[in-house]
Amino acid sequence: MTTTTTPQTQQPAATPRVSFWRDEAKEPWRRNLALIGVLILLFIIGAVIRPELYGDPKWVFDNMMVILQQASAIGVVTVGMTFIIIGGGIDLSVGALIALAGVWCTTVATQSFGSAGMIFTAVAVGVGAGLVNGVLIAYGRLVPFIATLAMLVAARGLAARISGKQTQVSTDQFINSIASTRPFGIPMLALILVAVAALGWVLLNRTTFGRRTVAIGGNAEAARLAGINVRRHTMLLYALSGLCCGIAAIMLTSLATSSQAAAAELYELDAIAAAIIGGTLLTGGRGTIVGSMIGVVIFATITNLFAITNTPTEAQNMVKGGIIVLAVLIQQLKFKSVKQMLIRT
Amino acid sequence: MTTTTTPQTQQPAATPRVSFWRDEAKEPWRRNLALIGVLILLFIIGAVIRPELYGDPKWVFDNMMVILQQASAIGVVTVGMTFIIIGGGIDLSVGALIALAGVWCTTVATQSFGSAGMIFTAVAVGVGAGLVNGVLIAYGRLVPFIATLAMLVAARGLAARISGKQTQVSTDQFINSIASTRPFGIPMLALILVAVAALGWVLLNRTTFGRRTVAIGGNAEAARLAGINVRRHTMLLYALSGLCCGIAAIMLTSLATSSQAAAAELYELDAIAAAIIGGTLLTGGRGTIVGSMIGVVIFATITNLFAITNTPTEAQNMVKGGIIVLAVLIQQLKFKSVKQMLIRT
Amino acid sequence: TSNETPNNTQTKGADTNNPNAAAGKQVTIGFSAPAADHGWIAAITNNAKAQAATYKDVTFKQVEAGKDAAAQRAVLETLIAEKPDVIVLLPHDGKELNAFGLKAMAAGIPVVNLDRAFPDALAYRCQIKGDNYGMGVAAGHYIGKALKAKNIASPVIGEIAGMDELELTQERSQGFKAALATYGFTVSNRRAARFTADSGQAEATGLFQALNKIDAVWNHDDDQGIGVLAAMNSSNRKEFLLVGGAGSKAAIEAIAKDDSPLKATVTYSPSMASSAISLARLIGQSKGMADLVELQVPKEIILASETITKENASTYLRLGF
Amino acid sequence: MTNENVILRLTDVVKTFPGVVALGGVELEVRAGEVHCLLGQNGAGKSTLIKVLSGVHKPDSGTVQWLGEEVAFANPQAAMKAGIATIYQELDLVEDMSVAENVYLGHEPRSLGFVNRSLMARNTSGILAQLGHAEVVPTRLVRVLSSAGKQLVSMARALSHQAKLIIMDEPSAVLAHDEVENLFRIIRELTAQGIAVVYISHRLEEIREIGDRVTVLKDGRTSAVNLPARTTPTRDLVSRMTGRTIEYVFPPRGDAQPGDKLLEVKGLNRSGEFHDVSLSVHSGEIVGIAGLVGSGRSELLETIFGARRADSGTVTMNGTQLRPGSVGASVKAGLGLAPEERKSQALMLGEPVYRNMTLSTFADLASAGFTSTEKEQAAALGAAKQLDLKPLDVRRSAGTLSGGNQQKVVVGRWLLGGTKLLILDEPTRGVDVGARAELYQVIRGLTEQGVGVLLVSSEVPEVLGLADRVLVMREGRVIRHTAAGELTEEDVLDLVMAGSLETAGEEAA
Ligand SMILES: Nc1ncnc2c1ncn2[C@@H]1O[C@H](COP(=O)(O)OP(=O)(O)OP(=O)(O)O)[C@@H](O)[C@H]1O
Ligand SMILES: Nc1ncnc2c1ncn2[C@@H]1O[C@H](COP(=O)(O)OP(=O)(O)OP(=O)(O)O)[C@@H](O)[C@H]1O
Ligand SMILES: [Mg+2]
Ligand SMILES: [Mg+2]
Repeated sequence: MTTTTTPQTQQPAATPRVSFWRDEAKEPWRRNLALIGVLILLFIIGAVIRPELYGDPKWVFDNMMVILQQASAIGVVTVGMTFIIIGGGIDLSVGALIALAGVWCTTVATQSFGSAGMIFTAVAVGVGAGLVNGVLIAYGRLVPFIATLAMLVAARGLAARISGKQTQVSTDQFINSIASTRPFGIPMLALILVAVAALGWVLLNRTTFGRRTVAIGGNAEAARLAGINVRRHTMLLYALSGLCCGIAAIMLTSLATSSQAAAAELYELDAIAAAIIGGTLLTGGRGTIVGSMIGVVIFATITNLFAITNTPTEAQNMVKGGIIVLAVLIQQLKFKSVKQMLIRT
Repeated sequence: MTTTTTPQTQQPAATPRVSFWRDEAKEPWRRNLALIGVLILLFIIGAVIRPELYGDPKWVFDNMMVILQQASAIGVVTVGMTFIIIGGGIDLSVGALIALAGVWCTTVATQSFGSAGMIFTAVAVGVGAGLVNGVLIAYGRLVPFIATLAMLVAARGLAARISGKQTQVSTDQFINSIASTRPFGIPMLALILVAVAALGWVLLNRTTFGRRTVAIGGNAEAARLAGINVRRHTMLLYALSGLCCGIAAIMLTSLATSSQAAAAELYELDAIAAAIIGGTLLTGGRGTIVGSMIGVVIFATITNLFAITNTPTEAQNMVKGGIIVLAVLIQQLKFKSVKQMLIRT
Repeated sequence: TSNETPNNTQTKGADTNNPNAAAGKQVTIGFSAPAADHGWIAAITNNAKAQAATYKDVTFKQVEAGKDAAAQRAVLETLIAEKPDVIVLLPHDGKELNAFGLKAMAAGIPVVNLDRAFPDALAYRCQIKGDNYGMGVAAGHYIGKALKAKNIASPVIGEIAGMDELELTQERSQGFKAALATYGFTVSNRRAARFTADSGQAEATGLFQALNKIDAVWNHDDDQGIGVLAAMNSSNRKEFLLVGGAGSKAAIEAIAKDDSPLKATVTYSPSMASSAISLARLIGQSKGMADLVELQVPKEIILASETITKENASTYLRLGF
Repeated sequence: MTNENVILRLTDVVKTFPGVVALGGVELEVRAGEVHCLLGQNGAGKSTLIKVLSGVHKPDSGTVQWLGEEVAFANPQAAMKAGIATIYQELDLVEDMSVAENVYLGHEPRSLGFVNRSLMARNTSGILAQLGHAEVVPTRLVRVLSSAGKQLVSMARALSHQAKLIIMDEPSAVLAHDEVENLFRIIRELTAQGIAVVYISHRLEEIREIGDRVTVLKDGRTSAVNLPARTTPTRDLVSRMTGRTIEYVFPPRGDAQPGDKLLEVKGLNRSGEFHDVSLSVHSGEIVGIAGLVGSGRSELLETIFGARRADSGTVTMNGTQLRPGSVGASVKAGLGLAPEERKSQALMLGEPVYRNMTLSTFADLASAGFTSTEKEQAAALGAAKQLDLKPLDVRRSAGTLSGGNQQKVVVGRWLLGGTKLLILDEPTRGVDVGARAELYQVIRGLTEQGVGVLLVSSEVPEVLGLADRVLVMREGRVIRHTAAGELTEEDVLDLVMAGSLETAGEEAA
């Protein structure tokens, strides 16, 4: 690349070679790097407070696996949530859908159909409820916030009715064993999360479905004028989120060997927060699966750190609030362009 | 369309007289009418199920007053929330701020300063925490969702620490008596709500503060280029919301003659939902105080109806979800222009 | 009540006549209970702490449980790794944490299961719990007898329950219903609050709107009862008989004073946490309960729900929280 | 008239919006291989008409015949499938997607269900090369492109469909002189292949250069058809559009000497945007800045106004230095900016016109913090009349106005209140001929009241005709500074393109 600037005036779109630190297309990478910095910071804090634990490499590996395992269900939900938010929506019903799918698949009747029947039920309930959300939003033209809030309330009610407000114990050996299986020393649930996230990444970045999601969230009118069926796509997005809830319900049931109507409380807030911390724009059109996953892992690591350092609950809350603010601020302070980005949002 | 009417083709500029049902400036009125229709529907449902109660005019009046009283704290918060959302933001911390202001003003130390001291403390805590939100969002450039979520978590933690996780009983006679006072047969708390809402209405519709709020929510960049100090105003908006939380904290303390860290649970969702049902655009720039207040009253009426009809909890949830969807759908089905509005959002 | 740190706790200090009082082998007790967001749970944690502090031979190791069963499971994993002698555990949900109990027992750590029961007997060494069903029964009998005494044929009875999604709430309501049924009475209106004063106020207000005249109300929880009393004051409804639940100090005092409709409360005492610590110590030291013939601590202890009335309030004031 | 090569025929098309008859009976006939120009004032219904054509709006009545068959496109996709591609007036791109993704949005090449990204990039490169911009990288995000770059992407999208008819709604509005030449080259290539083009522009000279036939719309009805584009006298065209006979004239410059120095800019710098710019504006004077798109003029204006913070340099107003980076201080000092991007930078589309107009003055019209709707509406109505806003109803929401009328609202904002120095960035973009003349009158009238004006326009005749003094910018530097009378359009074009022409020559060699 020579120094002449002339072609720029002639050709307004010319690309000067830009460094990694200034290239706008690399901005998500830079954010993710900053988030990984936050993770390292959390690790260091842990190591300072409990050096005897963090000094043991086996424990450290083991602890990482525990973190991944604990992050798995919420992680799967966050994959769906990332799609929803990128597509310009919001889904407040995810926690309730997990609870509903969970109690539905652990009713005595369903359990009698065996593991496959349970998994099928959970997924079907999730997708079905997600479709209801999608139809209300895309065709009923409800604001996503209201439609999914209504679903939240209704699904928790239905879950309470189905479960008779009792915790339902899963007697299915296969389902219960998922959480305790550790192929190659890695928890099965963590592997499922990685698989779902990888599929999500491909879907978002390499398929028309993903590209259309970005287009609808970025400029719904442009997408419509370009011939995209915005309504149908929006509906499918909520079904996808419901699917993720169904999968997460199985994972959570396996972890707790049971389900209840009050399960997965406030998962919606955690999932949304993880996605936003991971760089997803709440107004739609921008976001990455990788960022969201790092966001989820940060939250799980914070919880883990609290357990390890035995922080009292009320202090946990205060510290957690601080860390959330810090994580976002760090991304901003380091990289000027990120800052500009946020002004505009 | 028949043969052309000359004046129209000649002067498209002239305003053809449009009926109330088609005039776009009257759209908020039409929405509010639809919402009042929903209220009447709820009343009819009640009258059908418990005719003996609804047949008694004294009881009906009394019950309306009770509904207003129960709606009062959340109503005050919703006034603040309406400003925030119109200004293009969101405040997830309102419930937590009520709890924080409530337990802070009912500590033994504060109660020793008497009623005025308690009221001052609650208001100061609310405004202070709101300012923190505002500074983080306006100057720290955090996304409102994240900043106020962090505040939610942190404020609940702080409230738990201050209260020692115990319910704190208010021994202040004046504060406790507010809720039981009924000048002219109207509950004091309802009067406070009406006063706050009226002030909010004036502030939004008749002052430069309100105009700036609408402008910033409608197009922040345009507001900035027109010379409005967008950052300072944004900060003030969150302080205003904090102020409303402080007032609501006093009201709730008076109602329950006590405070605790878990109080005002999920008020944020109710306030946001009431505002949206009342026609406030979640993306900012549009909304009315009257609509929000009707939204609040609808929610309180639903709760009241559940009590009167002895609906079990789980059925409550399902029905509530349905009513929320219905309320929004009714607004859309009746009035075509509303429909178009929502497509564009 | 005795004691320093968290004030207002229920403990039993060393009784010199008790052979178990003598200091024995040093015992480390791990303890976990859900995060306190209301009085009863806060009292549980405070009692456990205070009771442990009365023993010179006990090291108390509390871990915070976080906001749900999943979070509690995560901290318990770290607790096992630290190998305490005994674990006292009040789980978020007995069924959800059953697997943890099994794991700890398998690792050779005896578990004292506090209040919320593990369904699997292999998951605990000893279970000490309140009797939720019995609590409802006690409240039902008190109300039933009182109304029969007043000769009310078909009384209007209200119920303000706690968080409805918890099994314990369901059990309490079932007990209440069953006991009332023996008098031929039924609940006219049942509202579920959230164990907080503001929700208690809201639900009580709704109840008063629904029922023009009420003969008796059972409120499951004395903490939310603060709100119920506030609602009664502001809407001027005092025609009925109110029975509380759990047994808070304020409630017991009010009953003793007898100047409000609150005539009784049925206990569900957080003192069980203190007892659980005592039992854990004995298990850790392989001792039995001195008054029993058995050489070891029994497998299961269920507290009876007692009815506190004006007559016996003074004796119970000590156990109020 | 022969029917054989008529590919599109509209008969009596009517389309109404609540309170407005946007189209009140339109006829249009387009032949294969022609450039068919649509002329009409702001709000005449041009954009609405093409939205009907491209399936965005459904007509209330009337017929659309496409390739001899009556059609009713249910959605944009159907129109596209049938071979009608559209470049909309408001750029409809997704900012956070790449150039290639935007071009192929909705019809991505796929293999095995996955987007074939290399094929997509290759095809996009091909189309961009055909458009004369091979240097644009298909993987670049659209967000960072200039307006002209974005226009290019819209164009590439239209070309990526195998269209028989391409509709262009004011494509040249954001283009500079040389870019317009390039656009015309492409249009000629298209028509040579038998593709028809419907071309909308407010610049009559463009219509003369590229058009074949003209249809004129007035107040939602066809007022003239089948006019030859090259030969119909301007007077004729204008009178059919407006019902009056004004022409494209600039008001005469007053004799009055410019007054005191109002604005003084010294050594202003912002890295990567402009360098060492110094200029001054006196009261009663219009200073114009000419230059190519992307020469950094918008950034310069925004920096002077305080909307961006300068790296170095000072801005002085009336002798007092302005606080850098503070719009509020600038507005207080009497500056006003009508920005370039009306939708994203200037308008609250959901709010009524009068509130948009009083956005920077409502606080002054308020008493003790209480706003006055009456005063605001009266003030806004005055400005609206001055600018010939259509419809003349300041209570309508700004979003329902046509593009050109929205622009008038933006300019109108600074006619209210005590603006002493008005900064105008492309004030006539999308404004029709008649309104343009009125806008010029208004601007000139302001200077007679002592207001100074700093004007940026990509239309060189406008800068030369309106301004008293002219600055020419290239690559972020001021390269010429003289009185307007001393320059001709050719001089300016030579100046701004000199550098690039040289390099272009070198590259060709
Ligand atoms: N969505 C809408 N709602 C209400 N009125 C509308 C809407 N869209 C257009 N109009 C009205 O229809 C009329 C025609 O507008 P249109 O955009 O077609 O004009 P135009 O000829 O393209 O003008 P310009 O040259 O300014 O772009 C205008 O009066 C406009 O206000
Ligand atoms: N957000 C952005 N990010 C990166 N580059 C940008 C951005 N906005 C503008 N540019 C570049 O800055 C340069 C100056 O653009 P600018 O729009 O100021 O030119 P201009 O002279 O005002 O032209 P116009 O006539 O289009 O307004 C261009 O090369 C443009 O591509
Ligand atoms: Mg147009
Ligand atoms: Mg520009």
